[in-house]
Amino acid sequence: MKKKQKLLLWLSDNSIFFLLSIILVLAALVGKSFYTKANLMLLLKETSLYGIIAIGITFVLLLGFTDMSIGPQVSMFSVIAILASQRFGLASMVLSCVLLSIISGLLNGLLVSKVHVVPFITTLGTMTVFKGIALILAGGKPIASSLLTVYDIYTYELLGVPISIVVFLIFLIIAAYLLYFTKFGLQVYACGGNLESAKAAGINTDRITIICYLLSAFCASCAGAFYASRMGVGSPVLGDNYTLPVIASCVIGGIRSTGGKGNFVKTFCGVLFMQIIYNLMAMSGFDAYTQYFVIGVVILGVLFLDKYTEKVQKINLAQE
Amino acid sequence: MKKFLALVLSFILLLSLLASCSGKGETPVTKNSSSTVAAKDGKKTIAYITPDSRSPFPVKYSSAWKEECSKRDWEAVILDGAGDAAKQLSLIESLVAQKVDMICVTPIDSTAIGSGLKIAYDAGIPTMTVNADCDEAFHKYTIGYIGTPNFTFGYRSGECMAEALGNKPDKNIIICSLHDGFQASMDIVDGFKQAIKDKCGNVNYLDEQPGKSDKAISQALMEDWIVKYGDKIDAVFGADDTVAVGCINALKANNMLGKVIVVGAGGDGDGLPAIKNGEMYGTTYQSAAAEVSLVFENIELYFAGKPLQKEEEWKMELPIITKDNVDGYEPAY
Amino acid sequence: MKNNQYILEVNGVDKSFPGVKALSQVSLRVRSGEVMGIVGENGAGKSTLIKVLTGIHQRDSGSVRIDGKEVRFQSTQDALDRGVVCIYQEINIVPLLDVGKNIFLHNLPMKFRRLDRKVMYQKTRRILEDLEMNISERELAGNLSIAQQQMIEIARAISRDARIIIMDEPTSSLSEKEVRILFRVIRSLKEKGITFLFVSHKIDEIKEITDHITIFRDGCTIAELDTKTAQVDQIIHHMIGRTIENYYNKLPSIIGNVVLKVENFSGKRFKDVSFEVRSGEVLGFFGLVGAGRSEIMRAIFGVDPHFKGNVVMTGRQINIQSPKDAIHYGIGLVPEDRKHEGLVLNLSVMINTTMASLQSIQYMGVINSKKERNEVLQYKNNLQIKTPDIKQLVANLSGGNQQKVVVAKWLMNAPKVLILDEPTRGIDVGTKAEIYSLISKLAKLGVAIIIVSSELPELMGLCDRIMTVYEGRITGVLNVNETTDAEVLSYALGGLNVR
Amino acid sequence: MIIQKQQYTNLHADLQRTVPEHQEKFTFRKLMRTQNIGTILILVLLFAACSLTTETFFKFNNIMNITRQVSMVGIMACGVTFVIISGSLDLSIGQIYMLTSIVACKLTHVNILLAILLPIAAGALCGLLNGVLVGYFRLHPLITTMGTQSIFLALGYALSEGHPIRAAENEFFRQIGQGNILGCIPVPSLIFALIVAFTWFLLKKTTYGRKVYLVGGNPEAARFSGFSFVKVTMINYIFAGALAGLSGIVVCSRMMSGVPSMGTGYEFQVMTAVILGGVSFSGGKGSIFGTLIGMLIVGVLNNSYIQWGIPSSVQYFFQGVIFIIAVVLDTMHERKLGLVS
Repeated sequence: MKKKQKLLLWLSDNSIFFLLSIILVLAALVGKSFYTKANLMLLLKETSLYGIIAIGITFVLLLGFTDMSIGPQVSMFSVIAILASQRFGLASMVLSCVLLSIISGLLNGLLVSKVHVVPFITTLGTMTVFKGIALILAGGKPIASSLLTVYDIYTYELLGVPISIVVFLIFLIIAAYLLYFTKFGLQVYACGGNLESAKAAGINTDRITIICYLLSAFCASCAGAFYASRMGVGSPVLGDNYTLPVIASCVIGGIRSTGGKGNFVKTFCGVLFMQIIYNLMAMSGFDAYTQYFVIGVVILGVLFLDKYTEKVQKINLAQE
Repeated sequence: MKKFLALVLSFILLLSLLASCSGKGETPVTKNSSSTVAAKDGKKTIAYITPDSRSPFPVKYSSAWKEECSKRDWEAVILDGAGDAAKQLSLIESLVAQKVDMICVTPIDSTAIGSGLKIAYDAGIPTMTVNADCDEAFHKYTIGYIGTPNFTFGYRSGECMAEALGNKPDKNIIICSLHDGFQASMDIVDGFKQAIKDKCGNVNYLDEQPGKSDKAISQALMEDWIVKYGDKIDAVFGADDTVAVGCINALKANNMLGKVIVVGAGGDGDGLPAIKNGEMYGTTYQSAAAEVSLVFENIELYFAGKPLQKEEEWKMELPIITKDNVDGYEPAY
Repeated sequence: MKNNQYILEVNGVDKSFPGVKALSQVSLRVRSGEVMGIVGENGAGKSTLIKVLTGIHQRDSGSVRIDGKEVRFQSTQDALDRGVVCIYQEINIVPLLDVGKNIFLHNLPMKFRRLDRKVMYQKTRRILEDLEMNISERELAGNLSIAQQQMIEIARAISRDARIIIMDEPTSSLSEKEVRILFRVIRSLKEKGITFLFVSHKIDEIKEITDHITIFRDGCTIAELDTKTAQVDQIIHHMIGRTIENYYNKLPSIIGNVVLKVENFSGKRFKDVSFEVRSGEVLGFFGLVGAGRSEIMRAIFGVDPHFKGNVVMTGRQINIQSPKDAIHYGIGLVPEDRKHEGLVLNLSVMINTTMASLQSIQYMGVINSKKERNEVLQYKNNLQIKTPDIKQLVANLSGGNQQKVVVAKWLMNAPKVLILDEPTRGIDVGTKAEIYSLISKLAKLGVAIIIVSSELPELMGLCDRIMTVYEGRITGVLNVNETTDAEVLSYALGGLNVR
Repeated sequence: MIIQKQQYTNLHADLQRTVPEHQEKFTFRKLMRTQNIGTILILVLLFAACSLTTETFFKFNNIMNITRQVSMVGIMACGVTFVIISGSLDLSIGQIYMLTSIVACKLTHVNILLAILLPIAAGALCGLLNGVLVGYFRLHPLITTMGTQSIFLALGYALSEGHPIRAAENEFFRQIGQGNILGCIPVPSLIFALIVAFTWFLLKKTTYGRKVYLVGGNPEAARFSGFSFVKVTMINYIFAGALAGLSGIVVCSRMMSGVPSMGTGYEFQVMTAVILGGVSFSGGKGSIFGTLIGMLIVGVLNNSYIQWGIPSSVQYFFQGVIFIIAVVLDTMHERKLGLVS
């Protein structure tokens, strides 16, 4: 009996897996050419780009914080990448981004941890700042790269697997390792679960906070570089509409927005789920507004399911 | 333990997906095989990727697209770029995956679209840029371009403005552009400036701010400009009629309409009435329907295996609308 | 271990915050392996001293020596390194992590830079066995009882091989039985040479567990007494500077007719509860923590749902679906958890006081701020709520005063029945006395009062009747004048003869 | 037996030592203690800077322009203030505004009275949806309103088929957005002022406003005092929606047309204003006065861009920095006063 309950609990805790399987089945019925190699490949590539951003923000969400500035960071770094590539050649694209991501990460991290500004508010402010910087750097319009090799980064393939997917997987593994096997990971969970007691337990919560924001900035910068290399253009408005979808995918995946609960498998599944929805939308041939409608309804539906499973969980806990 | 199980599970899922894609699709089909695709049945699927279905012109464009398709009973697939250059790329890729017969796209960014066009080319699916063109570098991937470049579009409005200014230099002009960071907006403004430069010589631009194709915003801007520059302002250019009319509202409220020349672009249901009752001097008329039908003529030519029309053949004239000829036109959208 | 050697010496420590001088010339000396009791009213400087000792605050002057070596902690980490650990009143565990992780949060056993779960859980097992706790090391800490969670903290302290353990109000949320366990653990650790600073308001516990007692008042150490010789009233005298004549001053009150009658009431954690309270009567509910006492009250007040049974108020049956109804019928509940259920911490004293009785100070939904202000001021003066200004945030008040605000909130509502759930938890002796007298005065007024408490003396002192609750059932109804502590306890531990 | 209220109050009459209520004197220190002094200072500084550096700024009609320009977003901000104080969030407000303005435009062709009443109802309806989802079902506010946002967007398209909708000519209706009272005070500003006054009264002086604060500050404690989180949250969302509807009407009559593209990004403007007003997302803090200040800062900023001819790309940076400075000032100030628990 107890065992059964435990299982049920676990299942209800991981509702995203059901969602995923359901949508995969649906896809087979709806999407004419969903299960074609090309399409699945495309799906994975999309997932990988969004996923890289999601990995970063997951750290922040696990702390129970949020990062509204993630999208503008992506666009800012896409611009920086192009500028760098023109100045110092291809290699500097990723390099410069990663280096500069330290600054943006620190800005968020310090404001939240040391100045104690509410994370949502902080990042809402930095969001505007980053967008401004992007626009200033780009001179108000998308800037194209002069060298044609700029595409090479994105189109490069490792054993027939596009590099973006490889990078994404590597990030995923590293992140999962960090979270599951290292002290840092546990401390992140601790802070997310209850910041005060984590502090009392002698954890340097400020340090953890800053590191998490650095990680999210780092991932944003990598994504930015990839986008830049994919388009050969640095666009200062590219990421404006990425923030909320990415956060949504994480929450849908089962990262508890109040922190302390969730893992990267869930993040991955969440992002994959959303991407499948978008992909199906693209194939469905609905008009733009029908698509908006469907996506809105899907998001709400998923939230409902989460709520429901939460209830199941509570009941079980009560019974135990 | 369970967490680990989950880890393993999802990795299996992931690997299976990867495995199914390894080798990346089938071998590239050569271009002429598109005719064989055509041969498989008469019914063609023509896809169009909009720049952003949230603004009126693309919407008009897509509805025209649907009509043209239904005329030929072809299937129309209309996808929304949602103002995101990267999304346009992935849309192209997914269209490639669906193996449509032809992909037409209005690039949000002339360079960014390139890699997408290349992918379609490699997959042997013909692409065509409509309304706005991609960079020279990528022309080799497309079967051609039909449309009215934003630059020319702006240029025509510029000419209209110049005419209104009597081709005199040293006028004070204010520009109300569309969106920050979008190429289309920039091109229109650049075209406009170019025309003014050619016709009037050097003029003095007081200010240039984005109206975000939102009347409320452009009106607020104009109000501030009036306060700031007052009677200095000789003319205002709105990068589309919506913002132009926004500016007109502000001018009207400060009864400066007579003194300031306003020129818009697009010739939509806001602009034409304003011209009729003499509030707006003129605008450039861009007809979605005409352009789309032209596009489809060329698509047919392509499927018939004939070369597309040369630019000078289809050269779309962008009529300038002023009080004199306004009655001859229906609102473009 | 030489017993005359002092492990901790505090000499003439001063600490002042902008406006207040929290500590002045505080000194105390503790021998290793002894339990030093620290008592004093709230705001007497106990917690400040703790913060200084654990490195949260830095002292302005004076010296702190450990093993005769001068130390100055810059952070909690420093203190931990020197083996000084504090277990605070608020439980500091991470509910979403399991027991093992909670215990080893700070010094995780690593094996080549990887978290070594195997070792961690082994160690945890061992420690838990030492503490005679039979819980799984993989259980989520959130699912444990408060007492168990506290044990986890002690376990954490042990795992840090702490030498000085400071306990701030450790027993405030423990039931009698659990307190026993805690004390046994303390004694056994004492044998191992671990030193304790035991901060508490409960004099009897202090008497029982400590070797010496240091008494604080207004930021100074008033006296150090030897527990064996010290007398309770002597201690209290030192603490509050005045002697409280009869601690629970129970006033004779006229017990009228039945006000609240509950008939075979059943809910999630309790079954077939029936009792009645008369006007002017003080009814006590005694039982172990988690016996279902609070749950019963919550259900009566309409916070939790009840499955069956009915509530009769002054003769006519009422149906309470939500606290709103309860308030409407003139029932008030001073909840167990002040901070989360009683108060809105970051709002002002005034707003908190009037929040349950907005009806009385409004006209057509518009608040009469003058009236509000005056009423609140009245209560502030009457209940001696110590705050510079009624616009002050409740968060900045001491525990005792916060509790007074909660009480004031209900008094304003002129309740016929007032339920108090653990009314004196974590409150200093002085305020306790005030609240006690308040209660009996209310009774005298003719209010029917229900007190839920795990402090038997308190109930024996205040109540007319005591009901014992065991595993969600009423196991006994005892008349205070004809019963003994022992009898009540036996019923509370499940003795079964219900009248 | 009946117990007189007096008896409760005089319980402790015996040990009554009246604690002196310290005098409320107006001093500079007291001034510095007032909340969101940081934002007020910034507003004053901005204002002074503009007035001194440009001769065109400090003119009556320019100030009137500013008030008119902020009125539409400001009306929404007043509603959202309630939502955020009670601990929730509304990202869909911009789309509600768009949707209702389109509804208004369409209705002008039917009947002016309807065109004024129905959009407010429609806004309230949208608010109801949010309220039910967040309040009753306790869904996550950020994600939920993000979902409803795209739903409302879709509805906007469905209504307008993506084309601009023109309003029918009607002098009275035109007055709402374009008219002036006494020939100098714009009607939108007036409406905004009225709404500010009304909401301020609602929040500060009525029991409902009190409930909003209490529920936001600590839902559990509020429940123990007989207030329901669900009810308050739902009413808040409905109220915010209705106000969005009102500002939808104003903008419709100001522009005499509505486009589905116009709502986008407004939610951030609204939130900027409200946050500058000093709400904290932990709930229970904030005020209409603060929101007004925040709104004015935004307005003066936008005006100053033109006054100083700042290129648009720099504006974002500028605004972001100002925003962060203001917020940091507030936070530090509050910590100093011990207003944060």
